[in-house]
Amino acid sequence: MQKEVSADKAPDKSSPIDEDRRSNAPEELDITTIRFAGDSGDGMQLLGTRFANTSAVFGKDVMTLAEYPAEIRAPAGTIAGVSGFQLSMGPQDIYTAGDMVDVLVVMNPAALKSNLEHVKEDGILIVNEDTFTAKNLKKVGYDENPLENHALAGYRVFPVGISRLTALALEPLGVEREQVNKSKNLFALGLICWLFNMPLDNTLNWLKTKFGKKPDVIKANTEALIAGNKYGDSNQLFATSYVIKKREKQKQPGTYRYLNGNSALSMGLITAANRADLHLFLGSYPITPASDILHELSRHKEFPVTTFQAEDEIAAIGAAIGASFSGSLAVTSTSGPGMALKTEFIGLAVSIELPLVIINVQRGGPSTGLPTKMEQSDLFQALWSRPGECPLIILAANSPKDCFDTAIEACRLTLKYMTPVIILSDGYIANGSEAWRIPSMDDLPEMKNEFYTNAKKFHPYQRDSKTLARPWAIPGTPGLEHRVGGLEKEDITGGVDQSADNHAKMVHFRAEKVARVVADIPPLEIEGDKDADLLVVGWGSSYGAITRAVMNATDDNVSVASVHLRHLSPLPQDLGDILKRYKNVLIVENNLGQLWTLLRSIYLVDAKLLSKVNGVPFKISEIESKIHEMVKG
Amino acid sequence: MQKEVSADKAPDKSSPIDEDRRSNAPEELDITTIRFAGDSGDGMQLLGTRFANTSAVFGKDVMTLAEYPAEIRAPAGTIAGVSGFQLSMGPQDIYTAGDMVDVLVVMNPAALKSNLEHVKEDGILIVNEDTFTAKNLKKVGYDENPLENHALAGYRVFPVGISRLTALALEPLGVEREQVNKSKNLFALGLICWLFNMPLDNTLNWLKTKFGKKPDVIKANTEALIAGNKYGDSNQLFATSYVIKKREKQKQPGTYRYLNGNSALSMGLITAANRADLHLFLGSYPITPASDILHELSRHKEFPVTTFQAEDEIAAIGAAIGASFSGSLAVTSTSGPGMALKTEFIGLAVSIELPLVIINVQRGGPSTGLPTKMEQSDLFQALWSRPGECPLIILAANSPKDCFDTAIEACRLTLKYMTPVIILSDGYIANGSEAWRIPSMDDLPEMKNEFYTNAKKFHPYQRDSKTLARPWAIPGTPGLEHRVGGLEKEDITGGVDQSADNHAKMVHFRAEKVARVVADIPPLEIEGDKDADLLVVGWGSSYGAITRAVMNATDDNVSVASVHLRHLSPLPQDLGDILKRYKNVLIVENNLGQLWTLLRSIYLVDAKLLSKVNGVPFKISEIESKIHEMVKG
Amino acid sequence: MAEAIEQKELVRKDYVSDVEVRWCVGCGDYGILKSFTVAMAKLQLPKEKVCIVSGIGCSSRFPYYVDTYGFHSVHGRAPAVATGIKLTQPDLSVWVITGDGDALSIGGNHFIHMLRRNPDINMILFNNQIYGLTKGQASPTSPIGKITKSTPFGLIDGPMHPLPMALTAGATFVARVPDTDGAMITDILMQAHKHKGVAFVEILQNCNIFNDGAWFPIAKKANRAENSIVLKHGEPMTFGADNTKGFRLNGMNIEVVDMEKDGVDISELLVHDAQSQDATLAFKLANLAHPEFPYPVGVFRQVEAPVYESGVRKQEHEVAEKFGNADVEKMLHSGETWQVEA
Amino acid sequence: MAEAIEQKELVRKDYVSDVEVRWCVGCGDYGILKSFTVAMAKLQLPKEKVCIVSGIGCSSRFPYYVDTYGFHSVHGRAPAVATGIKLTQPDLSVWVITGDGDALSIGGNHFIHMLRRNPDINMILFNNQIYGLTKGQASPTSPIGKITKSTPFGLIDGPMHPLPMALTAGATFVARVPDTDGAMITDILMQAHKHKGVAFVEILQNCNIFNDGAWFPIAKKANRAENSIVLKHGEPMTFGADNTKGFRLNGMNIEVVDMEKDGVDISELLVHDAQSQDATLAFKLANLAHPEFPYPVGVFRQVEAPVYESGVRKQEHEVAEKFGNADVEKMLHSGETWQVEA
Ligand SMILES: Cc1ncc(C[n+]2csc(CCOP(=O)(O)OP(=O)(O)O)c2C)c(N)n1
Ligand SMILES: Cc1ncc(C[n+]2csc(CCOP(=O)(O)OP(=O)(O)O)c2C)c(N)n1
Ligand code: SF4
Ligand code: SF4
Ligand SMILES: [Mg+2]
Ligand SMILES: [Mg+2]
Repeated sequence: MQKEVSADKAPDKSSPIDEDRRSNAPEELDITTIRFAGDSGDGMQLLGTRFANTSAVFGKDVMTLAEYPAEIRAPAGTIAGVSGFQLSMGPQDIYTAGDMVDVLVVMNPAALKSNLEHVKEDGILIVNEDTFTAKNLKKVGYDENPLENHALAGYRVFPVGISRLTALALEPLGVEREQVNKSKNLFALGLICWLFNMPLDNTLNWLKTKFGKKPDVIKANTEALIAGNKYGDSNQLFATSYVIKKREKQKQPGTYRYLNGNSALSMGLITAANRADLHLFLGSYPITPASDILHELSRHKEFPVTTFQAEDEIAAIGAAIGASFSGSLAVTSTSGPGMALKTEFIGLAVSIELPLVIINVQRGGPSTGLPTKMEQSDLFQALWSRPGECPLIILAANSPKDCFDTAIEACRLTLKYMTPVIILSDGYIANGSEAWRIPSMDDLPEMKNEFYTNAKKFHPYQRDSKTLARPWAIPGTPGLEHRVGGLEKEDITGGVDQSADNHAKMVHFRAEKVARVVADIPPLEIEGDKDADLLVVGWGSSYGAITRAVMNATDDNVSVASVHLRHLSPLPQDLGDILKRYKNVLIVENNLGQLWTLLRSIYLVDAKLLSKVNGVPFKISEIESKIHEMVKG
Repeated sequence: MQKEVSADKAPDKSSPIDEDRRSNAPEELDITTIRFAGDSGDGMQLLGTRFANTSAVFGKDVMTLAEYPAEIRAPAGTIAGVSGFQLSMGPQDIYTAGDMVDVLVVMNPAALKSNLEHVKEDGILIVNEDTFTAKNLKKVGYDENPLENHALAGYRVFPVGISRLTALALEPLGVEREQVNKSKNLFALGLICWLFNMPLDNTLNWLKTKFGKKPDVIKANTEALIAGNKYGDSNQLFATSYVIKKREKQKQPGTYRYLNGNSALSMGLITAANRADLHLFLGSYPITPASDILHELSRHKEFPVTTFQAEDEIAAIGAAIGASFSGSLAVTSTSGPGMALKTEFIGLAVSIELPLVIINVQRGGPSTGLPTKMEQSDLFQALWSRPGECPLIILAANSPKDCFDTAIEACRLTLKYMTPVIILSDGYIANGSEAWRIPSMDDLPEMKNEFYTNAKKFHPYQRDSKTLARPWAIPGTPGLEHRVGGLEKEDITGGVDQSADNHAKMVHFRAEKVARVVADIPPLEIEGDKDADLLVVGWGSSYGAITRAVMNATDDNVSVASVHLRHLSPLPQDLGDILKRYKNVLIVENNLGQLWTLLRSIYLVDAKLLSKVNGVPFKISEIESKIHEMVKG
Repeated sequence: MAEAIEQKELVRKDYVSDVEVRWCVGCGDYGILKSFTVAMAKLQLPKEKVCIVSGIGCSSRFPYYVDTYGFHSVHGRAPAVATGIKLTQPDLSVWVITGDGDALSIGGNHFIHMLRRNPDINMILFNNQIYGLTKGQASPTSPIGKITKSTPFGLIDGPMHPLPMALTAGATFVARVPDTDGAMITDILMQAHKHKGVAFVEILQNCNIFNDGAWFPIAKKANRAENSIVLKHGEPMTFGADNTKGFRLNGMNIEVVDMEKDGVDISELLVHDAQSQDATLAFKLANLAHPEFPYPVGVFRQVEAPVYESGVRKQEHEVAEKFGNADVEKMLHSGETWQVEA
Repeated sequence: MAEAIEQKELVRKDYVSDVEVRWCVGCGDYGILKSFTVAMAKLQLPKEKVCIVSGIGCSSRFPYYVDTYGFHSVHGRAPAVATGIKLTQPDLSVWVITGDGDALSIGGNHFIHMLRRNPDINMILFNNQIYGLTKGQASPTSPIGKITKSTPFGLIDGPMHPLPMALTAGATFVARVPDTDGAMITDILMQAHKHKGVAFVEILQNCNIFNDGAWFPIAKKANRAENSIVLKHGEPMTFGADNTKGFRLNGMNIEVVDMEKDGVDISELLVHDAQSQDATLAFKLANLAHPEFPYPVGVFRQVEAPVYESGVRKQEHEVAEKFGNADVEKMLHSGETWQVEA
């Protein structure tokens, strides 16, 4: 309940954790959640990413969440303009970016105001006090300076003159004010690295690579970083520094990197194409939060990857379909509004039965909605947006690193079954990051592909008896000249056929082909107590929160199990049996109950729904309390 | 089993119904099904429409089904080029265009070949024998002339030299061969009118109105018509003529007309706009089978109706939304592929909460599919195609004339609840026709509308406490200047708001608003035996077949009930209770089970599905046998 | 519709909404917004009679900041929405605000179709040669070779030229203006408003975050005199600090002359004719590129042509006159009917 | 990809598929189909190297009837599909077949974007000024006042002009030809094929069912000499039964002269230059309308410009050269990594 005094005056009573332990030995922490928040222009995403990266390289488990406004830059100093970055780190088993925050670093009053609700009781607030001017305070409706009244009672507050101190540190360099401003975040990074006893070297290296051609910038940023670090070291503000505990379970040996979902997806696609020996083709149109897939793939033209920034989402998928017809491994990436526009062409892709990967990085809807927030509300759309009976394969990625595996699986299935695959990711895992063990090529599934070439017995719609896939016969192949199109096709020949029986047959073929993918789905893994009464079911990015909630409940001796679905169309074969084994089923979704609707219909299971539709991922605690409620109830 | 001889030789044994009754008194028939089939260029749709119209005007109940190829004109004489028109007529209670055909009129071998399967045992075949040339026979794979071998044993065959006789009749007029060709169908019409003792006057009148400025054409067609009629009269080919029985139940008094679903829809929209005192605005882009709505409304500019043929379906709905924003009663009409393109804008319409009627005349899918065939496979799309949680109102029309009422209901609900309404029609009822009692204006629901004008207490997203509708405040109104858009809006003010709690609130408001429409849905009417064990549930154009099947089963002492849904989102409040009352529930749909999925999920009812996805409406008998099967167990 | 109560004189501030502006500090959009509201005030347009429609992009946030009716629609489709509005209420002053991505990439088709129909709508394109809102990808007006987030090794696609495209589509008013010249923006927007028929205005706009300086050679105050040429109807085409340089026709080509150095009399210079029915001159001017030529700004074309919504309304009235006015009963009873007696 | 086995000479019939043609008897499409296959045979294109992509419409049924690879895609979007094909297999001969509704209404945007990128794709637009397949609604090329099913009281919307639009979008090869002149179609399609870069060909096509005779004044054999003018690169522009009439430049305008009557020497006539980088002349010619002028047909423009797919491939190779070839392991290990030992 104490208010922390400013650093200049050495405080009597200032240990953030324990008043008695004012030693140099850092205190050990388990899972710790840190949030950086500031103006859109304050470089919070970079600060957060760098710190997360450092922690990861330093062997910690990390998971992050990026939150930024829908505008490039909302008015400076306003609530709307606040950009936030949260990360959770710990010795092991980090499944989410954390619920409540242990340490909040804020660059201005707006960031404080809009983020305070996320901070734990007694949590640490590191505040750039220089921005708490009358004008800034007024902008966000603070009548008094919260650093000076009792508004922050209950937190451990550390006001730091970040702006002033950065300026001081850079004075000798004679850089412009703008650069000082841009380096503030590195000061903060230096400070927080000190607080958590993290090294600076990898950031120093990164600065050199990133600003290779701008030595002035490297210098300024380096100075700011070091100044922040020294500031922690050299004054009495923080009585204690921290270290994250050593891990107990040995992490799987190997080479690790830290990466976000969009990068993981992009690399998965390149890897799959490379293994299948196919040219990777991306047809895309920029849209938040999917654009980075376009950016990332554009950087890898050497594979070769062709990236086609089309005039709109319709042309993007159209070009991808053309590319697939002629033999590329074709992909199109977008988010909700763009998916809406692709609807007609997706129908064509299903009808012509060619491989195609369609990526939807979900954001908040409907309409333009919440472009920079996450949501899981496009499952219905993936399943059923097309006119006509138009089934396809749907996969959902469940974490940043899982995006890699999901991309590989999508490519594998689309090539094997010759039908489009939709990948559902979302804004949380697309921009969220975690550490990832780089797989060896041997760990990855086989991905062979051979174009059809046998002119003697070629029929464009003659199906493989097992997969029902039709042959992939590409232009340039002598003797296989044929026509495809969106009118109903005659079985086997692929000619136009509008007759009743043939249409019925083809409708059923297309449905059956997708249904047969169940053969490729491994048995579901049940986590927690298999013999519990309650089963929690989720899909997509809620994986971490559900898993952790089930672990926590188990630790509390509450008996609960969970399964998480990667395959949403078709559903795994064993799902029905599993659902039947549990007295209660709880479905957890960031929507109004889309998987819930699907499972109730198929399995006639009276599942309950934990729904959250506010643009923010589930907290572990939200799921935990629901579990407790249901187990008690 | 007799083969009918050609007309020139008076046959010994030629009564089509009863060998002994060779009198002039026509035989009485109950429900009779007739099908006309010929080349796309043979004018079969016109022939059928005229005959149906005549029967209707003559007081019979009639229902029709149009079947034509996806091409303007497939190669003459081929199976693909056959155009068909079927009608069922009877004294009363005609619910469908009929299952099997009593009388088939064919203009060429292709039409015979592709339609014979529809003809009842011992049915009548009237065949234009002039077209049964070696060349034409070969085109469709007839090795021998079926008129000359035993291929048609089991039918009562009447070969008529329709081409030759038409030419003969028109010879005195000296018209061109092309006109002879074009008048053939009128010869056939004259003949069939004779056969069923229908008058010619209304066709004669129609010819005059239709070809007002072309006296030659009137003359030629008139001659052909009369010649066909006389041909029936003056020779011994048909031993009997027929009349449809007198009706037993008195038909509701009033003025009647005959019309198809697209016309009925169009008139419903005009009527609704007129009653609400609103300018009707249609934004559309041509597409089969919806184009006629655009054509029909374009003919009624006087109301005023503004029809905007946009550059594509996206612009069509975009313009409609703009029109709605500024105070028109706005409508957009299309079919599956066009619906796909409208998806993004429909999301916007839901988000900005303005009135809008969206018409989807369903055809066979997926993709371009079967443009000229019917299907009910766009229900999922209507419900769930949009990204995000994006609920709206969905209605389905169940017969040609019901399209009128559905249009009125759609306009009423969209104005009352300020949210878009999707109307689902389909190719069967859009082009199918029946007799319709023209309602008096007093029969129609109230449809008042007042724009909001009170500048003192205006908040764009302040909701009516009952309907949750927001005010409709249109540009031009002083003091109500405000902005709308697709980003999430702040409750009450309508300003942009990306915050978590507000988004959750708005998502729930939008859902709740649609849910509240249940208050406007009248109790469901259960047909058949309310206390049966089996309930048949349907929606849309299967109404007639289901109703008739239930009637037939009841006549056979099979106990069965049915309900038919007009409101698909939200579902009627009493549906759940009704479903629970029946041991077995059967859902009948022209898709793979879309309503079935929905009802199973919501009500956890283990309903069975009768599915048909071949582009053709249900036959009464198909439903009947399923009922028998289920009742037997 | 309620009629406006007698208005007191409106000042610029009256057109400014209370929504906080959310563009980056230094963005060219600020100046355009200001000049726009100045134009509104100069025209004394009743606020309720103005409707601003936009797509999606930084530029498309514009309607929120103006205190009139506004519609932030979906990406690229503002022309369609605006057309629906204009057809319903022909007497509104309807403005489409759009960006180079919004208008020319995803919205290219609606753009040309609106222009060909010639409704009395004013379309203002903020051309910053980049996708601003999505943080810096190539747009259809980005130059070949441009390095952006989506073209890290340089753009390959040839650019689209908004002015020639607008002229070809049939725009009856076509203008261009740099974002640095507020007075000229106001003036041209006022002309656009007064023009009966569709008006297309391209504003060369600076995105100082993702494409800073793209137009500086032309639009920076210090460069304007030498690197741009202001077109004025009926006047000879001159430019340069002292207006001593100009355009002369040579065969079918335009050439730059220095009147002093080349000894050319002003009478030999091309005289701008924005009102000629033949669009050749406007088209040629619209195709001139910097640095080969000073970049033309001002009004390229302004011609009379039938206005779309007037034609639509006229036809509706004519039909009503010819076939009788709205009568639902009559419509329902048209065609063949029959009576069933009680 | 398997290489073609040594081919025997191909004849026209080899390019005809066994699918029955489903156009109305008398439709202009038949002639175009024939001339197309003649061109194929003259060019001796290996059948497997040809890919025809279409949208939806009567015209878009075309691919079914040619025995090469074919793709009947969705309405208006064939250019996108074709671009994807060309980017994957640059050495295919890719043809887009489209109608006036398909290319200019719903597909207008893809049309102009394909042209601006300049891939080596040939686009043939069958312009019958009507929607054929949907049975007779107005199209963007239907003239004002036209009565159609969707405009029973006459069309109000101003038309789109395909050739000026193609030129403005940046097409490097632009031509027009009537459906009645089979030899000319074949010739121009062959030129289109040989042109490196995008080729746009408008064919004036008769829809004898819903818009019979729309082009008769220009395209009927008897009218061609007087009412059309055949453009030939490097030759003076003459027309008329005896080629005694021609075009002369007057200021920036084109005027018709009768060499005999007006006493004009052939040397005074405009000489066609399809290869000039400046598109003014092509643009002016493309804007000439019948009956004020004879309608120009032939090749309006043919210029060299960087080909899209070549640029794309070149960049891919350059990147590979600069940064090393495809190495998945290397990519996965790029950036900061760390080791966890066993
Ligand atoms: C259907 C759809 N696709 C993509 C986007 C993402 N998006 C928003 S604005 C924009 C481009 C903005 O560029 P421009 O129109 O030039 O406007 P600026 O931001 O530069 O003013 C894109 C691609 C979207 N909102 N909707
Ligand atoms: C998305 C979509 N909208 C509408 C249609 C219906 N449609 C098919 S072809 C066509 C227009 C055909 O006109 P055009 O391109 O001129 O070709 P033509 O038939 O005249 O050769 C239309 C509107 C469709 N198939 N798909
Ligand atoms: S990103 Fe560019 S265009 Fe957008 S607001 Fe910032 S400076 Fe302006
Ligand atoms: S409708 Fe017209 S364009 Fe189509 S096939 Fe028939 S004649 Fe040809
Ligand atoms: Mg831009
Ligand atoms: Mg056409």
